[in-house]
Amino acid sequence: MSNAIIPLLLDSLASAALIFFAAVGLTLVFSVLRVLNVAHGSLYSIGGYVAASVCLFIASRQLNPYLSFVALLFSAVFVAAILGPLIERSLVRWTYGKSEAVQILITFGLFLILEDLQRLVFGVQSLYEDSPMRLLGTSSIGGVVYLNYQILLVAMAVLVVVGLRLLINHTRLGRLITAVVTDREMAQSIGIDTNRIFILAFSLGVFLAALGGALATPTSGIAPGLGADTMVLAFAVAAIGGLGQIEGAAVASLIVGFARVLAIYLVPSLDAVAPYVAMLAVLLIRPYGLFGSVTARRI
Amino acid sequence: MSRPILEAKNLRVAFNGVKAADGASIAIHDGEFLAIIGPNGSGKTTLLNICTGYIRPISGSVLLDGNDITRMSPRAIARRGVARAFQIPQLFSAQRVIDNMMLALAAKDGLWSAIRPLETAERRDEAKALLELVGLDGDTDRISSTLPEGHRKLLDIAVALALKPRLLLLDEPTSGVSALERFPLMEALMSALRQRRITALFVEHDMDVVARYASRVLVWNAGNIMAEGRPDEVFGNAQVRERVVGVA
Amino acid sequence: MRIILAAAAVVMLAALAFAAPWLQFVLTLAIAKGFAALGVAVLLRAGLISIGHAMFFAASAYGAAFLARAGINDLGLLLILSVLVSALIGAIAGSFLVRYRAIFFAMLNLAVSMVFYALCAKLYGVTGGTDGLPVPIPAVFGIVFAEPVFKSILFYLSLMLMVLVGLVVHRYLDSPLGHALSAVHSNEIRLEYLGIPVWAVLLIAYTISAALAGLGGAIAGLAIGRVVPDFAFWTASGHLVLIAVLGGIGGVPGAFIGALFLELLHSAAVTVTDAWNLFVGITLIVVIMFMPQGIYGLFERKEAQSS
Amino acid sequence: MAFNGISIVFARCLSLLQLLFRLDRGLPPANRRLVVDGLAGALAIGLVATTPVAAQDKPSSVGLGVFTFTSGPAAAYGMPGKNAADLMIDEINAKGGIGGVPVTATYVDEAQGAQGVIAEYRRLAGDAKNQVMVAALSSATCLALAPIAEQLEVPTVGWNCDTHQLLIDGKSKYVFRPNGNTVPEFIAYAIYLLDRKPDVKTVAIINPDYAFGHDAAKIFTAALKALKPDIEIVAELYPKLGSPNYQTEISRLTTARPDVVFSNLWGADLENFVRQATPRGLFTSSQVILALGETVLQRVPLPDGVIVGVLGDGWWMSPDAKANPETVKFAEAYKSRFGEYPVFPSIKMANTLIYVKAAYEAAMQKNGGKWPTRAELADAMKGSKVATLTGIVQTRADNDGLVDQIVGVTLKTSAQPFPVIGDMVRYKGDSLLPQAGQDPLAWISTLKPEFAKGLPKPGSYKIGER
Repeated sequence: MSNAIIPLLLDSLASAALIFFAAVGLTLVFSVLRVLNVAHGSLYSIGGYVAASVCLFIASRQLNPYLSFVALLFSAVFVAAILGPLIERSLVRWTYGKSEAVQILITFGLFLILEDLQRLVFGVQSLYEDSPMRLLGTSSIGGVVYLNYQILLVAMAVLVVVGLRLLINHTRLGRLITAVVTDREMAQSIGIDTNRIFILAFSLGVFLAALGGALATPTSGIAPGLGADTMVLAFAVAAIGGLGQIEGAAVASLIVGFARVLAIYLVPSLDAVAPYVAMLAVLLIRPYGLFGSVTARRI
Repeated sequence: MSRPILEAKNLRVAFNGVKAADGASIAIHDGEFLAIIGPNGSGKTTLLNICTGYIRPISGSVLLDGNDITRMSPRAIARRGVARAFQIPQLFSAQRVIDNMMLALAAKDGLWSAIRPLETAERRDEAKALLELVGLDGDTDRISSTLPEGHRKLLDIAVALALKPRLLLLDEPTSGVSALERFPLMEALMSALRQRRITALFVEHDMDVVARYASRVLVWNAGNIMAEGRPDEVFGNAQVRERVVGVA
Repeated sequence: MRIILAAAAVVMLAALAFAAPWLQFVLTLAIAKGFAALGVAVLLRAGLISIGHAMFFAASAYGAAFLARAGINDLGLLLILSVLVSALIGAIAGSFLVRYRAIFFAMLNLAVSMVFYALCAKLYGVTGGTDGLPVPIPAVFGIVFAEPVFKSILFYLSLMLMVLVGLVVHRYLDSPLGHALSAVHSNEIRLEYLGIPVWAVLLIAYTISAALAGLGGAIAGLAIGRVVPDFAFWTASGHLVLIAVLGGIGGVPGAFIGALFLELLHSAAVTVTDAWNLFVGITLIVVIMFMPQGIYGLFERKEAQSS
Repeated sequence: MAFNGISIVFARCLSLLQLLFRLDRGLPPANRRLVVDGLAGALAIGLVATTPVAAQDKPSSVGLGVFTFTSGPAAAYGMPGKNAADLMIDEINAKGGIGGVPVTATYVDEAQGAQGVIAEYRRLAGDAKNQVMVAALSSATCLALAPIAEQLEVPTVGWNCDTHQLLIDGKSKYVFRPNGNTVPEFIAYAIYLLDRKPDVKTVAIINPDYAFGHDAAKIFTAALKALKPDIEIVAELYPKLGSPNYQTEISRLTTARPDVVFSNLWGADLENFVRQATPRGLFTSSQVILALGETVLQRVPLPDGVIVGVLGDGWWMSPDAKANPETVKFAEAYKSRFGEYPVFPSIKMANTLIYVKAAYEAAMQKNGGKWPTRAELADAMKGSKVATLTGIVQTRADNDGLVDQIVGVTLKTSAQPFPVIGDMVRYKGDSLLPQAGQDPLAWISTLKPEFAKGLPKPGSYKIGER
């Protein structure tokens, strides 16, 4: 088993990177809007569908295959630019300040709508387009051949963590977001256009979800049902890290990735159980997650 | 003097470095109407929170009938006969006024029946009687969130009374109640307390109310007791006049 | 008036199944889901949203499958025992879950149910994995009936249980415990200060709601003849909440009305398009935004106006 | 008349309601036709429920409920089956249908989960027109439907349904499988592997996590251990059916360094696995067996030397198939209509429809030309021997089918742009199956290494032999 330690760690990283994008988007939206978006997984799969469709188009027209890398990124931007403001303005905004039950149900309704829209737009057969993965080739690490694309995914995940941190700590938009997160009324009273911040933050969350879906397509197939599976996994990660915690989502992705990979290496029959056991264990001890905090009620 | 019902000893508690109690001790005896006055933010509500188990002091202890209740939950303390009315009324706002009352009555004796209805003729009569006492008998079937603030306050007190407590803690019972209704309310309340042999501790800002109804007054300032005694004694204290009464 | 309406509805259901026997299966499932949605609605009264109640639905159906395998072959016994199984699981899970509120309660229910789902799906040797387990046809008072007869018995039994259990739950919600449950939603601090143990009030409610979901699950398992892990998937839990909210959580009939309403909606949607989820989603959003009392609320309001 | 009209409308309304209640992930039925077909059926049920199905007049059409995956990852396997059904039914109807009655099919999507499938089955069975069900693809669906088929007494023919658990109790009256089952299918791979690579020591398995995957692993392992006791299973992975990503599993398989990787993944899962495993060198570091590999030959580039087969004899390019003009015609028609050649699920479906048609004809011959009842159809299927597009299917007393098993390795040829199967062997159907009623795993464990000696060898199945 000792020869498996390096692959085990690398696989955990790769597995963590795959789920991180969806989870960090979910957590970001929650931290700014205080809304748990149950339809987040669908945005992930829509990102995947759009990216795969565009890449398949590129392949079918025999265009420069490197264009497909651009297409992956562009698909996520495209999805975010259209669906982000649309969903925020039409549905999510209505739920601000309402109870969690209402927020969960409204976004669950959205989830049902988006799942069917995907079927109508992209069909029900599974899609697969792996040209970006093949272009990058492979590397042999610790006796196991890995796709360079997997390494790229890990790098992208790190980039997103760093990028989000820089955005929040060192830009004007970031400071505005922080102000809104800290005290919404106060932010409003000093003249911050909170509606604009909400649209931007929600769209950023959509972008991250769609990016996750788009980046996953070259190494995984897309089929109906992906959104539901992704949702609950992203949710597990976000909850473990603490809803609203960006670094928490990163660490939690690693935990979930590691738990799942460890299960596949040691007790393969428990691979699908591992992420949820991790979630349950963390939540029972710290219901607000590893990095989250809870504010006491005042009379 | 009789044995104290409730005794708080050497309380220390602080929020974010601000001391709400700094080694103070108080006691309330059977049959007393103890008023606590003091400037805003001096920790009067915190004192009630400690006495009812809502928060725990850094050090010190709270005794009920000589038994330590410092680490007990508000629920356990309530079940030992201590009821509380709040500065901001704590009601079941989606429920009717009468249901608020009947649930309080049921909490005292009949909560664990899952099959028999909450509303019984007996409970309804008892609830009505208490509502009449505070002057809410015209509002029994209103949803409590639709009551005006002053009436919500009255309902909150009636709910506390429904628990048939031995000791009632009232947090500014007359705030939010219109000046016209203030004294009739206090009269009704005092007669109910006397009739039901309820000891009461109340935090109050209205010095006229304090002067008229308190059997003893305690001046709370910056986590310490500044003065203590009969109303006329305390209001005679120059320091109190300047620092507390003037402010209030 | 309300009683007459309810009685008429029950008679209509019975007649409907008699006129179109194949509809029996659908109606049986509708009632089964109605029970589970009622369980969810009980908790919603306390402001607690559980995205995990399909777990109890599934647990009871699995319970029936295991009990049948263990040789228990009587409909009544199977129903009672499998409901007890889910109530027991509900009591155990509830004893730590009811400490949490709002989003944390929702998350933990989801987490527990997903662990359950994953275990059912992955423990192939025990649960049959994603293939699930068969729930064979049990005897009724010692008599083994042919399949169609048994399904009719099951349907009319479910209908009867709907009325009986509905009445019991109605009484429960009107009892001090039931009022205390709604009070959790409006003011927990006051409840504490009334000396009411919120924890116990919620645990009882949680156990009742698990038992209700379990009753639904057992009926569904027997009607379908098979239990699969998908019974417990999170979207199934979401659908239960959806039914409860569509129907209106204000009264016991809401859950069953919600189920019926979904049927009608589907019949309308399916003639136009395959995408009935789209319609369900839109309807859910519209109901929440514009009819916060659910469909049952419409009846209630009408009655208030006419009286 | 007016009453009739009203009841039709009423029945239509009702029939629409019934798809609603399902606790699965809410996949809607993929086919609207299914609903429309249900309308007429719904009314009929009301009538049929009171009148027992007796010897009947010829109906206006022969209805078939056809269950397959038309959405989701499994549709990559299910759609070729549906395509073949469409084509075969057209061919049957072009020749006058069955006994002069045209055939129509109602397709049910198995992706909606057990609950929805069962509801559909009940609805279709309620319509007297649908005398036979062609159900189903997935072993899970078949296991769920079998008891209902027996209860409702509807002849139900598994067109794919490999799991040996389906008919193991030998009591089945109405459930038939004119196919091989998992026992001969996976023993065949063990024998072929040991013939080709006698010095195999370590084997890793990656199968889908349900009856089909677990059964196959058990049978393949048991057969290997019986025939070569020193073989070691170094890893057994069961990813969930429909998993999109196998990267971790591939790493795990690689680190185990097995001589052989065996898999019966199928549908889009198999495509995904192959696409992800190929660049990561799994096919070069281990001998890979893809039990359902033939289905992806035309879609993903498989390297040479992968052991693949067709779980039966249904390869459109086998020597027997090439020798049958019907088969050649079918394959070409399929290619021109659907853009690729039939894969073995297509052939399985086509063969199943031939089997059903044969049952109708045999039943009518037996009862003197009257239209057969369901019971008569089931009777006709029992013990039947039917010539299919690719061989002969014989139905045993336990309703299980005997078909030959073809196994080979991938091979690039100049004739086709995709790899074909070379170095083939064709095992006789009855040579790899225990007697009816015998516990298959117990039987496998009694096998001795000598067992394989009497069987044909790789490369023995060539054009002009047999």
